[in-house]
Amino acid sequence: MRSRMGLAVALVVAVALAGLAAPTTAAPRAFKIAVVSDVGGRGDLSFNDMAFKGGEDAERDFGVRMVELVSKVEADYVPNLTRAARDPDVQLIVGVGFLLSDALAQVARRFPNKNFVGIDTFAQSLVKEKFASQYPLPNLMDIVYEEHKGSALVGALGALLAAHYAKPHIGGVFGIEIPVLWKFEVGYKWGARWATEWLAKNRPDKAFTYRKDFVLWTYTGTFSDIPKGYAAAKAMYAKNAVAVYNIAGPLGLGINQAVQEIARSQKLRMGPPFWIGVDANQDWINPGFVIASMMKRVDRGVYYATRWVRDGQFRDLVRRTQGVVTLGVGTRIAGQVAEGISVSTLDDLDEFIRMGVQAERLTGKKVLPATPTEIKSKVKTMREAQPKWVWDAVAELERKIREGQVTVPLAVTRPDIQRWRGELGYGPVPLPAAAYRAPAR
Amino acid sequence: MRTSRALRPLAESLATVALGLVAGAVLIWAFGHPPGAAYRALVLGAFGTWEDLLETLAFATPLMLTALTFAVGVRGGLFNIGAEGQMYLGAVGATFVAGMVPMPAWVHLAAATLAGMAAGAVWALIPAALKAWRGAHEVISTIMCNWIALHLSMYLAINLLAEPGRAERTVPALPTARYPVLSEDSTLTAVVFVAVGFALLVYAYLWGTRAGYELRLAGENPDAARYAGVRPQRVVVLTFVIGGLAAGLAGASQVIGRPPAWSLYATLGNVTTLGFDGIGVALVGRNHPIGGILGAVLFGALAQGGRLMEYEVGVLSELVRALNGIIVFAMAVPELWSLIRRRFLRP
Amino acid sequence: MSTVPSGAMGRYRWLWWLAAAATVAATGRSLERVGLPPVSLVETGLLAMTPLALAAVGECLNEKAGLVNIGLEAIFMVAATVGVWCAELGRSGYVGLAGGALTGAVMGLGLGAVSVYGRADQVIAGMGLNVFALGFVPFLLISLWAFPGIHVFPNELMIPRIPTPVGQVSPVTVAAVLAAVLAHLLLHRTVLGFRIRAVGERPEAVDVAGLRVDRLRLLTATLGGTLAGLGGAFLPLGWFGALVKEISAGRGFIALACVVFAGLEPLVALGAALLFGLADGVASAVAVTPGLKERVPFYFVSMIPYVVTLAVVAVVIGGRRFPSTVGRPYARE
Amino acid sequence: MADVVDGGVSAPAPRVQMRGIHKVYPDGTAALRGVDFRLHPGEIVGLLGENGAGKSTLMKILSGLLRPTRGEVLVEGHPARFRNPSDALRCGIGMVHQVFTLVPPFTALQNVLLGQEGAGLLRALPEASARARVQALLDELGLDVPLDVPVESLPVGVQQRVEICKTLYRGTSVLILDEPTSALTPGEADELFRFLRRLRDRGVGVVLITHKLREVLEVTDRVVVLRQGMVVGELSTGSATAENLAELMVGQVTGLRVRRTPRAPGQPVLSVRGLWVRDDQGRLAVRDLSFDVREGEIFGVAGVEGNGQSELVQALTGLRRFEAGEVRLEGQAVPTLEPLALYRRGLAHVPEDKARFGLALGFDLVENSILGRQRENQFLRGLGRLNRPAIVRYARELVERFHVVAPDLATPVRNLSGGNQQRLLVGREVSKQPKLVVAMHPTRGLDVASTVYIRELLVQLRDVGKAVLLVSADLDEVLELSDRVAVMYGGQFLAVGPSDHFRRETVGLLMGGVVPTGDADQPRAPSPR
Repeated sequence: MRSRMGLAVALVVAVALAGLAAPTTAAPRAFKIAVVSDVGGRGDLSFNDMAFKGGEDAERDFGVRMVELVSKVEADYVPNLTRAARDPDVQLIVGVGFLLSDALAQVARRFPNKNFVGIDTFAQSLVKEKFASQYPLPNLMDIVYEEHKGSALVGALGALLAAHYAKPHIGGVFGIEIPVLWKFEVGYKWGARWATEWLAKNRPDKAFTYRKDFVLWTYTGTFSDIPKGYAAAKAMYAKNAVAVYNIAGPLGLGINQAVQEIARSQKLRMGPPFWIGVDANQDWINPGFVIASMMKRVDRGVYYATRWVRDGQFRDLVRRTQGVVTLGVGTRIAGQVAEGISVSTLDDLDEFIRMGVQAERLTGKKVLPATPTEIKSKVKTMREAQPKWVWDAVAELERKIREGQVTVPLAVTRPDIQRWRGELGYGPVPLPAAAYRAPAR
Repeated sequence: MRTSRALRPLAESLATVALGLVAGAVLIWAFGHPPGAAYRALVLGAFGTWEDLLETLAFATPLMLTALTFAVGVRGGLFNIGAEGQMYLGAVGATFVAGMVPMPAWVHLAAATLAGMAAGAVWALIPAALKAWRGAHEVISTIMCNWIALHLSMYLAINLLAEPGRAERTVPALPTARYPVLSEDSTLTAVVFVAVGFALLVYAYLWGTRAGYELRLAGENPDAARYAGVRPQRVVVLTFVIGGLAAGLAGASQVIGRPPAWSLYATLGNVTTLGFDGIGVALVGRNHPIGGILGAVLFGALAQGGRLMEYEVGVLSELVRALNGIIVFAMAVPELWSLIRRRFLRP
Repeated sequence: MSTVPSGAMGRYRWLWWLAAAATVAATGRSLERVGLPPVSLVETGLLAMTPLALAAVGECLNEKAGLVNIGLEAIFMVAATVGVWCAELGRSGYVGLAGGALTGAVMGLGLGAVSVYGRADQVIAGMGLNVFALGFVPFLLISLWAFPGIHVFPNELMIPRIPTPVGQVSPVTVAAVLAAVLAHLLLHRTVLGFRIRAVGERPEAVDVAGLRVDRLRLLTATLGGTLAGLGGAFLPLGWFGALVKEISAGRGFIALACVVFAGLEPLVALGAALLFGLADGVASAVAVTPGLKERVPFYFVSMIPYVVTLAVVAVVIGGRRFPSTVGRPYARE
Repeated sequence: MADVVDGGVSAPAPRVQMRGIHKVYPDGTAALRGVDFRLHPGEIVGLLGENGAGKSTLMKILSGLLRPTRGEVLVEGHPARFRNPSDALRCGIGMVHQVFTLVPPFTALQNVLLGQEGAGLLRALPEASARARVQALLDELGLDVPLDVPVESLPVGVQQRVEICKTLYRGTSVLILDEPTSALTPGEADELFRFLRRLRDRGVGVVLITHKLREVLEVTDRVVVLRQGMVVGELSTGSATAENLAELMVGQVTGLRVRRTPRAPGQPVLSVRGLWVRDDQGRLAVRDLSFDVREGEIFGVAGVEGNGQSELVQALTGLRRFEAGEVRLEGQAVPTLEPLALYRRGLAHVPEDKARFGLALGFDLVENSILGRQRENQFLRGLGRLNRPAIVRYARELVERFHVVAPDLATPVRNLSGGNQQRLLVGREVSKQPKLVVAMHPTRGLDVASTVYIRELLVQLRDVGKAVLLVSADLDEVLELSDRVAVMYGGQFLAVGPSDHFRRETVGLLMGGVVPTGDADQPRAPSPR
């Protein structure tokens, strides 16, 4: 009996020791950045993936090394940030997503020598709330985006397409109702209304009045359950929406699914119906049916932050901004242009196709739905099939936002959102039987 | 003779874990990573420094409790795989009291803890009642209850416990209802003592009291239990309630005993799968409360150590979960060890 | 002594069917009134039914033979992933379905083998499989496509749907219905089914009759795994159009619920799958329909399958009408 | 010592032969240690031995259900390796097990057909065409079996016929029967024996596994006696007597008889009036029973198993609800489903199946010693805690007083022999200082020494004035120990009276439901519902 016991113990010990005995390679001192994802993890095709892309860009341009830490559960946030901070080579730790706000505030206080960046976070305001004496933490920066402006641009694009194709609606599929998404919602609706005003002035033949049910929208309460994106989008397309805006990460695949179904049954090679991508350039997912993407350049945030740390500007910047940096349309940081919001263009596409090609090379498996040239030509054909005045109008809005001629409303608080819903869409929502009465056009 | 009888299960558990590690090594190797370096990082990441050790214990805390749920079930003759759902409700109960009912400092902490435990126990009463009075098989009813609990808890988290402006999580526990953090270097709080204490209490109860004796008797031999005047219904309810208390405490521990959020995520992300992992922990711990504590430390170490493995060697820490599965799978095969004994260990 | 297994509702089965039909009709009407399109609901319902039905029908056979596989969720997840991989290799969704079915077969066979030869505790082994899949699938995803968590495959690989009066119907859905009918016939009209029922009730009888208990059980385990695997591969290839790591999202357990609900009768299981599939469709629709979702919490609609199963377990059956040896390994002596 | 038949001097080649069979079970038990066995066509061989002698194991090897660790099986002189029962069936060897291997919800016809369906796997079950063949076989054999009723609703005797028919339908020419009469009435057993003789005359070789000497002498042609996994004797039945067979079987004939001195009984301790009890299936198993058990007497209940004894005992010991009637213990009404209340009032219960009811096999001796007594104050401390030192002391006392052989107190009782398990159990019950002892099959499956010990213990209890209710399927045990005897059939007592008023043959008839003529005009069998 003793020998059996001994054997079992020996087995465990042997396995453990085999690990310990492995040689340690003394890595040369390097400038490392660590990117810690939220539970959405890598592969959401938008938010987290963009952050990692930013890290890769920084690797390429600044010669830094990126380490990735993917969080599987919420309990991983603090240990992951800590793990990264304890690596002596790591100088910048990026936490991706507002879910990491609490963890960033806590860990940044414990490692005053390391620099921390949160994407979409509100860590500094948590510091202010809980540890007022330390506010603002000199080593912590929240990077936020002007999503409302980008949403306004795609809202306008959608409304203009609706005018062109004589469709009664555009749609928006949202994730969990968190304040960040209010920015998207209000911006999107506002942009659509701006477009109706533009049409009245410039293309009276296509003009229509903005109705409060023009934008079909719904919060699905999830950022992961694809079938809900499908169900939501399907209902919207059934009501003849010309385009549906994806503000729910992977649920875009569900939207795509709904579009695909229509395309197949009607043998379409190109929209309408369209959908609108978010965060990353998602035009390549289904070329010909993704009219454009509202790009929230999380990658730029990571990229800039790395540069600021490398150039020694980081803490100075934190001091001057109280630790909150906004990237948006026409924004400038420390005298330099640092934008983070735009509508996807044909040129952006290359960058993202390159990502796919790289993944294909790495794995030897198919990642892209078609060859890069095919994708590119399909997207190009689709874009060119839309009238020029549509694109011109969007460009005009962008210019006006840039120059400050118009102000896109920003909804941050509940009163904000209620007021704007009252104006642009439904406050308290009536039963859909009434809401979706056949539009009189 | 006596010692060897006691040590044999331990040896088998360790051997199973070793088997799991070997299988994991094969997987790591098959996907192009060096297994030696990976396991070195795994061990160092779990026990390498004081902080790592504390973090390991933080991950182990809820597991020793959900393991207790399963273990007590088996001791009472039941397959209670409902720790998952009972834990959700426990987290909801604790959040409610901790976040929305102000109280004086220590009272609040105790009340929130007890509320979590009570909620877990109440939820466990559903399968208990179905088993005791309708004879419904507890595997099916606990699975169903788990999923009902998932949706119910998400609903409650989003509607009843919502904090304005923070839709991703519920209201946080008020500072009066938080377990003191043991070290700023980790997320370990004093709740670990409560967990260990509860496990020891259950151990003392099962082996040191008349009611515990009757519970184990009913699990070992239901007919003999009836012969000894034990009411099967009572034991079923008692077993489920103890399991529910443990699972409820596990849920509570993740809200009022785990910084920095001190709240329940709307997706229940900070409690999900802890209940299922508890089954593996219980099995490795041979359905014994003390064994469960050890098993929990082991699984906690895998969870914490996987981080360094991923960080340094690039082996996805998801593999650790796959490892857990292999271990559970291997533990399910009683013949495995008699087979191995006969084939390879025969003197 | 165990009573003769009959459908979930015993001899008043027709009454239940009537009630179910009435409920469906009434639901359809009221859905229309609140603004949910019934046709599209039926469409989604059928899609959601398909994997449930496939897995449930297979599991009915499996449990009739005395085995329990609560690792259906794991089979769904792994088969979905491997299925997509096969589809890309073979450049056809059907190859993917075959690959998924094969994966399921292997997993079912594995679980069957440890149950039959290792006398494993089937519940624990099944749970182990589930935990394993939870970690292995994300691991596999990144290993196969270097893109963790999610994979979008080319659209040509999707199994095309056939237009019908009730909307677009996948051929796999047809296959699922066919599988249920065939399983019913197999179980009640053939020698093999006769033996399967016998081995679940009294393996000793089968053994001394000179038949192989192990082979019969391995056969049903494999058959069950195959169907579940087909259902798993259907998730991405016939329904979602993409692969995500949580693709199954508890559907394996709903399939299990169908089996319990149906009292191991494949045809009833098909009905249960349809019911639960519709509930799934309604839940999704309710969740995304403004005006409705504020009033009817989606979470409660999502609970329907589980609550119904719990009620069935509690009210109708107690625990009686399963083959007397379900979940127990057979060993001579 | 009887003359041993010389192995096959002039006989033709045996139908089957087993040579040097060893069997070691995975847990290390050596069940068979070099057994030789042979069987010729047209003979009935009795395989005699105590429980655990290896009879069933040997025949399971012959029927392909088990594989021998060592040794060989020859069929018609050729070596044969059976991997499973179908291999054995192919050689014409079939076995009817003690526990029937019928599929309960299937009909008799379906059960016979299982494995013999003929057609392809995906064809329909050929019930119609097979029915004629099965019916023909039944007619030929002279067996009466309803073919279309689920076997679970058939009486045990008929189920056995289905089993036999099932085996013979497969063309079996070697039929092995494992303890076939254990659940039969004497009448049914006689019918079975007549049937077996008919089979023998048709050239079928029959092996009858039994531990009942009477059966062996009555029906077999040759006897093989096994003891502790070895053949200890082989004789032709003609030269065998009950005495020499018994000696071979148990090794030595020592004080099997228990001395019992006459003693005048006292007051009734247990009074039963008009008791009705249902079984698990809801059938009335005990019908209108009334009797008393008095101080200082052993009241024995004889009967074939399954005639309501289990239900009666369970009702009396608080384990089963009764439908109607009244049970009084020392004049006070007995509550149902309150075993502990009964223990407190002086009941001790030696249950029918010790492994199932009386012991928790995974628990050690200490914990088993308080099973059922766990609520007594002497074993408890405050807050419902167990008083471990007191319990250990008590367990040690039991072990010493009742001669339980165990390595130590921490040994799981699973590792004890059946005799030692029963000593512990009986010791525990007796040490409760009971007023009434209810014992069911107290010596079943025990070695001779333990049997004698426990029987003596029961008589001692009676001698010190306890009331003892003894229920046993062992007729000799009942007749030997009891002061008064009741014969139970169909849930009723067909006869009650002082034990010396009963002749063995009379009791046998009564057990079969036949009331011997005398006061009544003709034998009558009360018809169970």
